[in-house]
Amino acid sequence: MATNAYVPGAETLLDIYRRTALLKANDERIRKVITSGKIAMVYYSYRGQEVVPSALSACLRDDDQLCTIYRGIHDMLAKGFPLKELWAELAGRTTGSCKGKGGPMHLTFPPKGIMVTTGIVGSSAPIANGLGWAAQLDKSDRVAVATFGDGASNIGAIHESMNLAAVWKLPVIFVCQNNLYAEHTAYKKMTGGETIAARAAGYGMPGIRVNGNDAVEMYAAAAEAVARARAGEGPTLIEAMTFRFHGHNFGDPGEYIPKEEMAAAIANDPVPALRAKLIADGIATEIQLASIEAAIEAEIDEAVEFAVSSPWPVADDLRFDVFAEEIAR
Amino acid sequence: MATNAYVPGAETLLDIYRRTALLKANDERIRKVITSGKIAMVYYSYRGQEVVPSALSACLRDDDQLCTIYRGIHDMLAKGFPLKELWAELAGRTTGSCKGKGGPMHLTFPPKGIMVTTGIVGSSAPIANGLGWAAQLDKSDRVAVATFGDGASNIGAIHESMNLAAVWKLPVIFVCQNNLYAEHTAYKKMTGGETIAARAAGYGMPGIRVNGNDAVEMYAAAAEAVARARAGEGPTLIEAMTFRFHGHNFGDPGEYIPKEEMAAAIANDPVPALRAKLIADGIATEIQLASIEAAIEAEIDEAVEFAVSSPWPVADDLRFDVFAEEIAR
Amino acid sequence: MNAPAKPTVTILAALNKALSDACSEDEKVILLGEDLADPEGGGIVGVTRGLSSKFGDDRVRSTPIAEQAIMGAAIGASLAGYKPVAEIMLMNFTTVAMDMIVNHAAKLRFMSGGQTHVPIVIRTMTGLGYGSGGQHCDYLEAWFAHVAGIKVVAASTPEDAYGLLRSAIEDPDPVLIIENLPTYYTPMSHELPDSSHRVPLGKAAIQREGSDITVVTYARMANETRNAAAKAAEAGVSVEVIDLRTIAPWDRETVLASVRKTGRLLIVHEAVREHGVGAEIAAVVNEELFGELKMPVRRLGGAFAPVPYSKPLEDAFAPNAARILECITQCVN
Amino acid sequence: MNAPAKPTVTILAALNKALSDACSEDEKVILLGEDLADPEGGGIVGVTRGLSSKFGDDRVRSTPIAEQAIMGAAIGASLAGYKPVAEIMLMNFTTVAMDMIVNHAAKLRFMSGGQTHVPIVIRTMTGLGYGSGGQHCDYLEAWFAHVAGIKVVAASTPEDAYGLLRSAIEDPDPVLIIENLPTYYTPMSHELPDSSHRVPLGKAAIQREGSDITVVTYARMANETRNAAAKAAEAGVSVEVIDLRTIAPWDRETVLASVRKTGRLLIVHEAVREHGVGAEIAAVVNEELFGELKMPVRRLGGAFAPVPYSKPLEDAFAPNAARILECITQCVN
Ligand SMILES: Cc1ncc(C[n+]2csc(CCOP(=O)(O)OP(=O)(O)O)c2C)c(N)n1
Ligand SMILES: Cc1ncc(C[n+]2csc(CCOP(=O)(O)OP(=O)(O)O)c2C)c(N)n1
Ligand SMILES: [Mg+2]
Ligand SMILES: [Mg+2]
Repeated sequence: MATNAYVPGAETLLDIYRRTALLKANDERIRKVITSGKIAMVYYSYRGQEVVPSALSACLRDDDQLCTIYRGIHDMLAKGFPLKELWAELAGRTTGSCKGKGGPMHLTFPPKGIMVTTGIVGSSAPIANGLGWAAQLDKSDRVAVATFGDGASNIGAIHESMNLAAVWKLPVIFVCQNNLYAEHTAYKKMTGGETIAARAAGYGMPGIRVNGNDAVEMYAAAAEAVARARAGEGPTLIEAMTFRFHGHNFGDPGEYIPKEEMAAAIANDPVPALRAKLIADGIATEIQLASIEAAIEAEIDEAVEFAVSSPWPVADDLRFDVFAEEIAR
Repeated sequence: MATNAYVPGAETLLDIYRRTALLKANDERIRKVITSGKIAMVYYSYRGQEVVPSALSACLRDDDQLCTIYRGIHDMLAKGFPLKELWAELAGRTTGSCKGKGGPMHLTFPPKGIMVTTGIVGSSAPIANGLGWAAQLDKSDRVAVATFGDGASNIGAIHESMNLAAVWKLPVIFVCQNNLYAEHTAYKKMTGGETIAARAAGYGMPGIRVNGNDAVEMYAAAAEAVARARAGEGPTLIEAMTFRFHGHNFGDPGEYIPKEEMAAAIANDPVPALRAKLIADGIATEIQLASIEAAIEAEIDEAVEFAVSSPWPVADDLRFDVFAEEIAR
Repeated sequence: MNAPAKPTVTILAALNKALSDACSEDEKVILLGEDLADPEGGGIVGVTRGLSSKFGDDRVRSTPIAEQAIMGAAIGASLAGYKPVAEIMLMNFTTVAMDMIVNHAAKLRFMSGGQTHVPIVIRTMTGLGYGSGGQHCDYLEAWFAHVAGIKVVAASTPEDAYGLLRSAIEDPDPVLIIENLPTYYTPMSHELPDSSHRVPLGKAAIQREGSDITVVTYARMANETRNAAAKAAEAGVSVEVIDLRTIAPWDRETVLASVRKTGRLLIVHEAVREHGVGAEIAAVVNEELFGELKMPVRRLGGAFAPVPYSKPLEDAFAPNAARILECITQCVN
Repeated sequence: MNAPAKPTVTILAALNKALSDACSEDEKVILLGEDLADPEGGGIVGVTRGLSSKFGDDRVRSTPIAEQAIMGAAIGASLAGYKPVAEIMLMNFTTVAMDMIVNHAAKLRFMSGGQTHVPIVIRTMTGLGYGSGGQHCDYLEAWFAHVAGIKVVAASTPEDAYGLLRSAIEDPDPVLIIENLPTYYTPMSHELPDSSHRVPLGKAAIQREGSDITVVTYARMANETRNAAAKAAEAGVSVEVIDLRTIAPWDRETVLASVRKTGRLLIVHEAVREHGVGAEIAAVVNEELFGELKMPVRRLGGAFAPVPYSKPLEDAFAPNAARILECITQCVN
C-alpha cells in the first residue's frame, strides 16, 4: 500500500520506536500508579494502539495541530506533550498543564499543537476543521489532525466535519483509530458498511484503511495524507486498524471481548514487534533500545515525582479561567 | 434503470397523474390565496417536484408512515392528506388537522400515515427510523418514509439515521429530493462527492439516483425500495433529482438561480410532461384529464371555502395539548 | 436485642426492577441505548442488566453512538404506539440530541393539535465525585424545565426511583429521568418495591417534618440535606426537608404550604446556582408569600464554573451536608 | 417649522455596518454561516450582505447546513488566533449544536487552565409574528445564561446592536448575540453609529427614568415596554425602563439601584416565563432587597406552551405593550 515516496527510513523508524516505547511505558506506569492508589483518575488505556500516533507524529511538526479524545494520551505524547505537565495534570495539581482543571479527558498543550482533548464522542473533528481553516487563512502549510474511534464514526459531528472539510478543501487529516470496540460494543455490530474508510468516497475525499499497528504502513498513509494537506489538496480519512489490550476504561474487565480475540491481539503486540523489526533490520541494537527504554523510565519517574510533590489547587481557583475576567464570589 | 418487475401499468400511471395534478393545482392555489391576502402563511412551494411523491405514494398504503419537511405539502397530499383539514390548518382554524396550532410546517394526519412534518433540516429521518422499528416489532410489513432535501444530506441527523437503519435493517425508505438548491445555496457548492446516493454504500445500504421528474423511473425505484422494506431486507436511499420553480419560500425571488437553469427546468415541467405522455400512450384522453383537473379545482374551492369560514382558536387553547392534562393558568 | 438488619437495596436495583416489571406487564415497553443489551454488558452501570436476555433483543436494543438517532427512534416508535425508554448515557450527551428532545418530543402533541403524542422516557445520568471533569457532570435540568411539553424527575431513594420510573413509563407525555451516578450503589432500603408501587409525577415528598425552615431539594442533594437536617436537629433546629422528586412541573402546593408554616426557605441543588431551577422556585415563593417570609429565600447551588477535575476543586463545586448545615444555621439565626 | 426628519436607520443596517467595520479594522475577524456570502444573497435577512464581496470568500464563507460543523469551525479557528462570527440562522437550530457551544466553546478556557480561549461570536435570531410556528421562534437565552463561560446579549436599538456586536467581537470569550426578526426592519435612528461606538458587555441601559416602578426587559420587549411606559406616563405613572442589553452576566448594580429607588419590579421577556431569565433576576432582587419592596416582584413572559401557528394564538403567546401597561397599572395600584 505504501508508495515508495513514503517509506520511512531507518532514522524515522527509530524515531517512531522511541515514541511507541514512551507511550507503552507511560501507559503501564499510569495503570500501576492507579492500582497503587498513588493517583486516582479516570483512565482510558491505549495499550496496543501505540504505533498509530507514533507513525503519524513522525510526519508532523510542532505547529501542526491536534484535536484528540479521552483515549488520547498516546496521541499527545507522540506529538510531544511534556511528561511533567502531563503527570501533574493527571494528579490534579496546579503545575499540570491545565492547572488541574481539565484532567485526563481535557489535556491541552498548545506549544506542541495539542489544542483540544474532548470527552464527547465525535467532537474532535468539527474543531479540527477550524484549525485547518485558520491554517488556510494564514497561508501556512501546517495541518490539523482529528483523531477519533470506530464508534465515533457513526455520530453526526463526524459526518458534518468530513463533508465540510472536503467542500472547503481543508488541510485536515481524519484519523479513525478502529480498535474494533466502542465501549462494550463490537464494531461489526453497530457499523453499516464494511469499512469506515469507504465512507470517504461519499464526500469525494480519499479514504484508506491501513494496519495501524504496522509502522511502515501507517507511516506511509500518514505521510501521504500530510503531504496532500500541506500541498492544499484537502483532507484525507485514514482508518487505522488496531486494538486495545484493556477494558474501555480502568476498572472495566472487558468481558465482552472474546478471549481468543484478545489473545491473538496481544500475541501481535505492535510495540515488541516494531522493536524486533528494528533489531532484525539492523536499525538498532538491543543495547541501544534498552538504553532508550531505561531513559524513558527515568523520565517518567521524575515526572511522577514532580506531579505528586506539586501543590493542589484551592477552592478559590474556581473563580478564574471561566472568563478572562474573574468571577465575583 | 427500472427493472421489469416495477414498471407502472396504465392504471398506475393515471393514478400518479391524478396526484401530480392535485399537487400542482394546490400549489398554484396556495400562492394565489397568499397573493390575494386571503390567507397569510409561510409557504415553501414544491412546484416542479410533484412527480417524486406522486410516484412514491403510488407504492404506499395508508398504513405506511411518512415523516416529511416544511417543503412537504406535496408529499402529504400525494399520501392522501384531506384537503379540508389541510386548508383549515393553513388558515389557522380550529377545524384544521392540528387545530391551528401546527401550521404549514407541522402538518400531521395520522389516519393517512402522515406522522411528522418538521421545520428542522434533517430531523425527519431519525423519527422515521422509530416508525420502522415499530413496524418490525408489530411484525407488520408496513414501511416508513423519510423525505428530506439535498441540503439536509450534509447534516448529522441524516448520517446517524442511515447508519442505524442499515444496522437494524429497518423498513425505511430515505427519499432525498435533490432540487439542486438549499435555500440560496447551490447543491454542488456544499456537497462533497458527486451524488448523495453514493453515500449509501458507506452504510452498506442500496442507494440509487433517479430522475425524480420521470414517473416511470421514480416509480420503479420507489417500488423496489418499498418491496425490499416490506420483505424485511432493510432500508434504501433514493436520490430523486428534481427542481423547484420558485424561491425557497414565498417572497424569495430566487435570484441566486441562473435564469437559464430555471428556464430549462420550467421547459421540462414534469406535470405537463406526464400529462402529454398519458395522452400520447393512449392511457387517457384530453377530455378525461381535463375532467379530473376540473374536479380537483372544485375540491380545492370547497376546501378553501371551508377553511376561511371556520372558527379561529382562542387564547385559552394554549392551555391544551401541551400535556395530556391541561395547563393551569 | 438484635442489631437492625443492614439495608441491601440500591437505587440501581430498584431501577432495574422497574424496567423489568414494566417490560413484563406491558409488551409495548421497549428499551434502547448505547451498550444497553446484555451482550454489551447490560448498560455501563448495569441498570438494564438481564433485560435483553429476558425480553429479547428486539425489544431491548443496544445502539450505535448516535444520540439523535436514539431519540428519533424512541420518538418514532412512540408515535406508533410503543412506550420507549431511551437511555442517553450521560446528561452532557443530551447536548447532541436537544433538537430531537426539545423541538420534537416536547412539541409534537401540541403542534399536531393532540393528534399524536410522545409517551417516551429518557433516562440519563450525571454526577460528580469521580473526577470526570467538565464534559461529564453537568446538571441541565433547568433547560428542560424551561421547555413546555416535557416533564423532569429525579429520585433520591430506591422507592422513589422505582415509583417515578414506573409512573414515567405510564405517562402519556415525554419524561426525562435524571439518575445520579454516586447514588446508584448505596444500599438504602430493605426490600425492593412491589410491582404495584407508583410515585405520582408532580408530587413532592416531605422527607422530614420540621418547623423552623424548609429546605427544598432533589436528587443527591436530598440525601445531603437529610444528613444536614439530622445534625441540625441535634442543635435544636427543626428542618422540613422536601424532596421535589418531580422537578418540572414542581409541586407548588406542598412547597408553599411548608414555607407558609416555617416562614423560611432554602433551596439546594448541584446545578449551577445562577438560572438553576432554584431561581424559579424562589421567584414563585417570593411572589406567593410576599410579606409572610422571615428571611429572604436562599439558594445553594453549584459554582458558576464548569465542573473541575482536581479533587479539591470538585469538592468545592457543589453543596454538601456540611455546607447545607452551615447555611441552615445562618438562616435560623 | 419643519417636521422632524423620519428615522431611517434599522438594526439590520447597524449590524451590517458593525460586521463590516470589524472586518475592516481587524483582519482576524472572519464570518461563516448558511447562505452568508453574497453569491447566496448575503444572509437570509441580509445582515451580512456585501461582506464577502468586500472581504473575500476566504474570510466570509457560506457553509453547508451543518451547525455542528459551523460551530466547530468557529471554535477551531478561534483557538488559532481568529475572531470568528458564526451565524446559526435561527435560535431553534442551536439545538443541534449545543455540544459545540456548551461543552466546548464555553468550557475550553477553563478546562485548559487558561491556555486556550474561544473568542467567538455566535449570532442567532428568533422572534414570532410571522406564523412560523413551534420550531422557529423559541427564546432559549435562559439555557445559555445557566452555562458558565458564555455571555449572552440582545439589543433593542440600532446603536446598541452596533455597540454590542463590536464589543462581543472584541471580547476574549464566547458571546451569543440574539437578534430578533420583527425588529430588524424598523427605522429607529437617524444615523449609523460611528465606528468607534461600543456598548460594554454587562452594562444595562436605563432607557427611561421613572420613580414608581422599574421594568427590566430586553430585546423586542424593550420596545414594547417603552411604548407601555409612554402610555403609563399619560396616566401619571412614572416607569423606569431598563434594557439589560447583556442578559448574562446581567447588570445587578443598575437593576438593584433602580428597584431600591422605585420599590417595585416587573420583569418582561418573550421567553416562556417559567424558568426564564426573569426567575433569576426575581430571585436575586428578592434576596438583596428583602423587606424593601412595595410589592412582590412580578414577571411577564411567554405562555407555557410551544409557539403556536394561528394568529390569535401567536398574539396571545407573548407580552405586548397593552399587557405590559395593564400589569404596570395593577402593580402601582
Ligand atoms: C456523544 C457521546 N455519546 C456517548 C459517549 C460515551 N462514550 C464514551 S467513549 C464511548 C465509546 C467510543 O468508542 P470509539 O469511538 O470506538 O473510541 P474508543 O473508546 O474505542 O477509542 C462512548 C459511547 C460520549 N462520550 N459522547
Ligand atoms: C438545522 C437547521 N438548519 C437550518 C435551517 C434553515 N433552513 C430551512 S430550509 C433550509 C434549506 C434546506 O435545503 P434542502 O435540504 O435542499 O431542502 P429544500 O428546501 O430544497 O427542499 C435551511 C438551511 C433549518 N430549518 N434547520
Ligand atoms: Mg473503538
Ligand atoms: Mg434542496
